[in-house]
Amino acid sequence: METTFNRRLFAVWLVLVGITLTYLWIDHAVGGGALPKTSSAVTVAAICLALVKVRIIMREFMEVRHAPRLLCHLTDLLVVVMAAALLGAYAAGRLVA
Amino acid sequence: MKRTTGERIIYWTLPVVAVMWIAAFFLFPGFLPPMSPTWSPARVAAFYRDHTSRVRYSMILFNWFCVALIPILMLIVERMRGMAHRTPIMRYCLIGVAGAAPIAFLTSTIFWLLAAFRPDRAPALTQLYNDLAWITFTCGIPFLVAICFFLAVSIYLDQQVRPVFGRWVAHFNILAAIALVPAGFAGLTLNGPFAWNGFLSFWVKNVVIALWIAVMAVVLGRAAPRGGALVEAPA
Amino acid sequence: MTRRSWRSDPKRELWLAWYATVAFYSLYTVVFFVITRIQPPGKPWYSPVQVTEWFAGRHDGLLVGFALIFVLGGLSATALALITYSIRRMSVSRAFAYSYLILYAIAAVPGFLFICVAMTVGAMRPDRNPAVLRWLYDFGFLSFSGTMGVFLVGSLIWMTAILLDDNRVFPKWFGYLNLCNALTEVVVAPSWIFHGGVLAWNGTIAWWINVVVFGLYTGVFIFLLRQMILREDFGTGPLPDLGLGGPAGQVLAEAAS
Amino acid sequence: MIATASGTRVATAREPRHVPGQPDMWFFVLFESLVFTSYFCVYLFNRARHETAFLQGQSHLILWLGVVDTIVLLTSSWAVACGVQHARAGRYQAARRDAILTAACGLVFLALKIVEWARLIHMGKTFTSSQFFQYYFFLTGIHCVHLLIGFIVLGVLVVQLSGEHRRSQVVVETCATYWHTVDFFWVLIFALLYVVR
Repeated sequence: METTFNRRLFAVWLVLVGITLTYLWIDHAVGGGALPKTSSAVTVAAICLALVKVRIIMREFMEVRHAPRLLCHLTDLLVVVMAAALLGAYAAGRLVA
Repeated sequence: MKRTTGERIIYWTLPVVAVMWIAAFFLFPGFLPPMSPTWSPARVAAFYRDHTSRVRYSMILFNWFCVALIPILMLIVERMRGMAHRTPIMRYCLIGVAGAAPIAFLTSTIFWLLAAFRPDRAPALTQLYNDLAWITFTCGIPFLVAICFFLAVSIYLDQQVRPVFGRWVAHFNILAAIALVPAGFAGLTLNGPFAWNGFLSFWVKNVVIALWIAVMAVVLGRAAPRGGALVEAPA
Repeated sequence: MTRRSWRSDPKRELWLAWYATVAFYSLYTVVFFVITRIQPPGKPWYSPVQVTEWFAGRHDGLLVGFALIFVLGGLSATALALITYSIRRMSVSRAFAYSYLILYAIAAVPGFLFICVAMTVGAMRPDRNPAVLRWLYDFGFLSFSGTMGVFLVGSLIWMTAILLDDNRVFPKWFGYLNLCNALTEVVVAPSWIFHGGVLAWNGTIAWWINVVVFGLYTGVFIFLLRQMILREDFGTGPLPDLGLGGPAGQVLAEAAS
Repeated sequence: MIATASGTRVATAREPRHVPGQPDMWFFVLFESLVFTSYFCVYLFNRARHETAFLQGQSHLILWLGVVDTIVLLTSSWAVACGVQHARAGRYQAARRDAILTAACGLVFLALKIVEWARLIHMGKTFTSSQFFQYYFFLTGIHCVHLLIGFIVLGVLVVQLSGEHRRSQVVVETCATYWHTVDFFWVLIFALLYVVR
């Protein structure tokens, strides 16, 4: 088993789980109990962390790391577009509210 | 067993279906003369109250037999195999509309039967069912037009010494398609030749459908299957 | 190009069907978006009185537009015939082709005939009881948007055939695009439940996003059907690539046939 | 360094660059991601307009259950990534075991989801009860449809790895790519439904 175990993938999994657990910490840090308060900081942080995870999954699990440059650029562009669209929609909604 | 086994049975179902259609047509009290779209809700409701049984039995007949035209259409599709076409596209076009045409008719019988199911309901609702039935019946022609059109194109493209159907059948189908067109506009007016009881939308349309079935029956009877052992031509 | 040479082109039926497909989808777009203005759809939360005003506001458009569909709607079968042909050209069972043919042949009645009938009946008597008019309004929009199963299963059948095919009739990515289109039929289902909001029949998700996906899908498949006809060699093996552009490929195909 | 069009391998010290699986699957990944992004945008826009109401709905969710969901799905992704590497090295037994492990994690995720839905519906929080739960059930539901399709994909993967004559590394990688997509969609949905405030 020693030779076939992929340390890099395990490390990636650990990082992803770590980020996921960070959410618990964020939630705990902000507090709120039964009726939590709204927070732009938490929202932006949650979205950004999720997109970091998406990029890690693409680069490592989906092996974009070894893919031709075009695919690397396309997936990076996707993450950027997602970030812009999600944060933009959130900001626009707050402006309208 | 040959590829043509049973085709003659399908062919001879046509007179039976025709008898049923004609019987149902005369049995339905709203066809001779066709009910007017200008009738008030009260009059429409009274019509279904007075003629409940005849509406029901005639429409049950149509409900049974309107889809019986599909085997005949499939027989035409089989004859099209003998046409000098490079691809089966035209046959697929015909199959694609052959099912929908009787289903549209079937839908209108459902509305008529619903109208007669509880004739004592509010007159406005009976009028609604009546309108739905007549519009589906009169305007539900897109697939009939398409059948004529596709058949005409198929015949025009069938360029061989002895075509499956004569060139005149294509011309006839084009004329039939054109004659059906006014019925599509029946919603635009409540009286005149375009209204659902008008000269164009009712008489021309239904006579053309009857004529089309008769003409196609004759040419279908004459067209012998190609490519296999010839069956002696009926009629 | 003389008439005779057009007649002797072995692809004439394919081209006729393709041009009829383009004509049908153009007509469909013009009727639904311009003449009847029934798309983007009316509001599902309208009161009976508002529905009456809605019908009054587009009385002529509805009647003329849907009359055009009543006359020419059967042309939709040409797209269906071409797609059936494309599946038959693949290295898969013909059962896929015939399933697709039957599914979409059935789909025509609930998919567009019902809305035409309901809206025509609604528009022809503007003085009808508003509550009854709203019944027709609901029937029209919901039968149009809510006829989901045939398109869902049809797309999945086409997808499976494309993914299994070895004859390269369609690129595999189009197979996956079929899955995206099938998923829009899942997304539209809540329009049967909501009277308002993003998932209603006019909602941002259930209508706008779906219509973009469907529009892209339709445009792409019409283009790919054209490519298929250009590449067709009437053989049974893999479809050749478009080596020297359209006309040259056609000459080659004619020489081969 | 870039693989040529025909995909011939260039012998260099580093791994040659190649697209994992069919490039066509990447079209799906990018296209479907854009579709999901549009759903998320609609959700975030409407959420930002009625933040307190959404937050009130959100307070009925259990954050740690979402965290467990996420970790289960991340684990399944990890397993299928390991499986791809095993298959590439020709260790098909190990790859098959990983594929089955992936499906098992997927099933656990599905079970957790059903439990969560049942709990909410039992509490009276349904598809139609509030704005937040409309989005919640829509997004988790459409993700669940992708997950169910994923089980079919994993079935293809297991069949590929089982039969000696069927094995195709391209198909293996294509299936894995689909599954990772299901995974990262959930990562986003989790952040947007459970964490944002």
